[in-house]
Amino acid sequence: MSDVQRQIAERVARLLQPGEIVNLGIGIPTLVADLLTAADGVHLETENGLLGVGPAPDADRIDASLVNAGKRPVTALPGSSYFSSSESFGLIRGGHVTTAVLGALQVDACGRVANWALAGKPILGVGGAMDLLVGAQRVIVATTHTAKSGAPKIVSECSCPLSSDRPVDVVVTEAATFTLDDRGLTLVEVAADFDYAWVRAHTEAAFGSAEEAQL
Amino acid sequence: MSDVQRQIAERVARLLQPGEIVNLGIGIPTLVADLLTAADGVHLETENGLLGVGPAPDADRIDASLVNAGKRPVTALPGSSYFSSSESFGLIRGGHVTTAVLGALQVDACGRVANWALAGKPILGVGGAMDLLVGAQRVIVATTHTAKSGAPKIVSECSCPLSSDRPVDVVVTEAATFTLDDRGLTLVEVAADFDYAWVRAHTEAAFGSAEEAQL
Amino acid sequence: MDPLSEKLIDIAAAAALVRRGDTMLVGGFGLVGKPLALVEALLTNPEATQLTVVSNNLGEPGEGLGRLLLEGRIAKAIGSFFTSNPDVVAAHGRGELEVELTPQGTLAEAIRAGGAGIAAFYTRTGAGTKLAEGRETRSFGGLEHLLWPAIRGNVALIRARAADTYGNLVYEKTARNFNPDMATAADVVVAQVDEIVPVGSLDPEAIVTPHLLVDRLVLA
Amino acid sequence: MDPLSEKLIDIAAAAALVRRGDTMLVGGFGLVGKPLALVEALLTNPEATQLTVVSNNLGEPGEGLGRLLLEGRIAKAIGSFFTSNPDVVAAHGRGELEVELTPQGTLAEAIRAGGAGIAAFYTRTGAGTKLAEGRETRSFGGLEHLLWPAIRGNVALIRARAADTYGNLVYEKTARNFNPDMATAADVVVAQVDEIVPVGSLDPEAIVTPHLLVDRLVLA
Repeated sequence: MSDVQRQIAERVARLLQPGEIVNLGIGIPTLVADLLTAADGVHLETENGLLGVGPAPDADRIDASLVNAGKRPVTALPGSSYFSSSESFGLIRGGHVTTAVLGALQVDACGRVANWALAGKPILGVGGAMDLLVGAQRVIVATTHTAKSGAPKIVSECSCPLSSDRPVDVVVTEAATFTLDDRGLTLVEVAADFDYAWVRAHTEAAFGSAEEAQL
Repeated sequence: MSDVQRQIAERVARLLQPGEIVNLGIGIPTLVADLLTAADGVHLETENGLLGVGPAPDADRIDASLVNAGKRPVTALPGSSYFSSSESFGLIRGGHVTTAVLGALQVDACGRVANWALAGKPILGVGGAMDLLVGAQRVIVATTHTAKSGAPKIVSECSCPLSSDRPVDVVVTEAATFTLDDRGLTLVEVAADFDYAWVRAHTEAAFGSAEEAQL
Repeated sequence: MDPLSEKLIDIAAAAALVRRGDTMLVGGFGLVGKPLALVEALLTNPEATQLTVVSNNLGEPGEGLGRLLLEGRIAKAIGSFFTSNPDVVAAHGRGELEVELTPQGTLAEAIRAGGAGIAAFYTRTGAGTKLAEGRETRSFGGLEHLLWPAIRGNVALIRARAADTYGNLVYEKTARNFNPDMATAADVVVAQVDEIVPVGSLDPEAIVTPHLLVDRLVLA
Repeated sequence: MDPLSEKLIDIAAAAALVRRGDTMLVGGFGLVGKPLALVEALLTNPEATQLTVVSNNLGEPGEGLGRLLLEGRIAKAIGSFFTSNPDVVAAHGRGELEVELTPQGTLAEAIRAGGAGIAAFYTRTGAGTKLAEGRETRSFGGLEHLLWPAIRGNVALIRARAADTYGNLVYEKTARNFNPDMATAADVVVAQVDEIVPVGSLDPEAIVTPHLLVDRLVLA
């Protein structure tokens, strides 16, 4: 994992509370798993049918019947359980997952996320992201602050198709953490290596700031 | 069980084929269980969550956690399995039960059954009968030919509330067996102690007769 | 952190979770799989009143939910079969108890839907009967179906055979019935269990209710 | 009568159950829990063509359903994630493959509905997105929901770890996935299993798919 990815994953991990049921999406969110220990008391759930996801196995202990939603080998911790796809998504849509951590192509000013399809391309994959977006009690987006092109990913309006009409709750990048409420985005933290001006310059969407409120 | 009840149950048992999944309703249908042996190859299912219902246990072997839909103690045979109520009725509504045997207050000329409520009384119980009526591949009604009052139970139109808009497939009484198709009731068998005239006189609904067709 | 320290509570604390006017899901089929200790503990909580109870039956006369009924705690019952308790028939006759009769399979499906984020569903069951009166209908494949809304509760009282210390549950034979469905469909889920075993001692392939659904455990 | 004698068939007989134009449900998540032997046996049945395949994915390039696709047997795919197989993207681009993209949870729920006698259901998933286009919507609790119809197949090919001789099934870890749902939702259900054990040797509390759902068993 790159330094930027690790920084984002670390910031997300700090937001998780003991006892939470957490679903980690593909990409940066998956990296959060490696930062958690049993002492954190977080239970990882994967939508292909397992509660109690453990760390990746050693190469010689891979079980072909035990994978996560990214189809990567995982282990199962004591106290884990398996379920069918309809049961698994019943748990997700029914609000029984405390926190979903998802990647994003873009997030708009209302906190709506686009994370499944590029603008103008044929749409041939969606997976479980839409279910997690409507069902999880809290959704944290974990994403780089800008695309590889340098373009902002937190934008006024998404050019990529939206994944849900439900706004997410938190957006975490390597530079900043935003929360969302009815008024839209609020900047609540700027990372050590960045400053407000950098965040302002690299964020297209309007946002308020807890700091501003104090000024 | 009375002789009449036994006669009805015996006639129903003869209609069951090896390999069938059979649900037996409360009342006369339950008696069919006692007439089946392992050699019949019939699997009994009960909607409170068990496939593989066995005979009633001896009094000293009753298990309070093992009952049928009539809340009577039963046993579970080898190869049985348990399921939740939503799973059980998914199996029933989804067409996975081959035959349901149900009691009836009345059956109308189209084969629609009334078996849950008396005319003009408050309706406070329905149970699983309506689910079985829409879901079972075949429904056999097992009922006395007339009510205790002597009134016919196979009538032109039910005075009691209907349990479903789906016609049943077979009606078995102590006197006769009727089948149903788009043309309505057809008398296909008269029991040894009865004759066509008796059946005619005690059946209010119009019916055709396989015998008549041959005359 | 020992997860058990959070979930395991005594029966009085469990009873105190039910509040005036709550919709309460109660597992069991008749008295089989009924969380009787939890239900009867509600008698000691005067706030457990004006309840809407969702349960297949309302107990037997003077037992379980039947006792709550006799104490005037239940305002409305949603279930499939109330005729087996004459006290229910009588209370309804006196206008003291509202009853919403639901076919057994539709009851189970509506509770499952409530727990699975399904707002409503179309079922054949009940089409063309008195239970269809006032309900929206729609034809699928030429057959009339009823639209049925999901059911959820403020609290669910369920019964299981055993829990592990995380709260994973397994059941006992036909005492399973409505319990796993109700475990999904309430804001607070309390499970009465016969036994609590260490994490890791239940077969992960055989756990019926995963621990994320269970908020509180009572050993009784 | 030995029930096994009816249900156990060889793989060629299983492949022959699929007919031209069938809708075929295929279990598995990627290749995990995929009945690969059954799928690849279809290559020997020329009638297994013009298929509509309902499966979360369409295999990997040249493996499983991916092979059927390359042989031109699949006319339409209903599933949630096809981008992992570039052959699917290419076939769709050439207009040779119709694709109906369904969110993974909605796919699972629609199959369950198909097997449980639920004609259609309302879900929040997909509301306000491109997948809502052309779909009926309705508001519940102030939130837009999509009406989604049930899915059924002519045949389902599933994979389980073990069957008993009645056809009761248990699965292996996350290889369970769509298999139990698909076992409920097709006219003919064929299970590829690693092992067949005597009736009575599976725990009745741990059987996931009861035998009434399973029509044919293939040991492979």
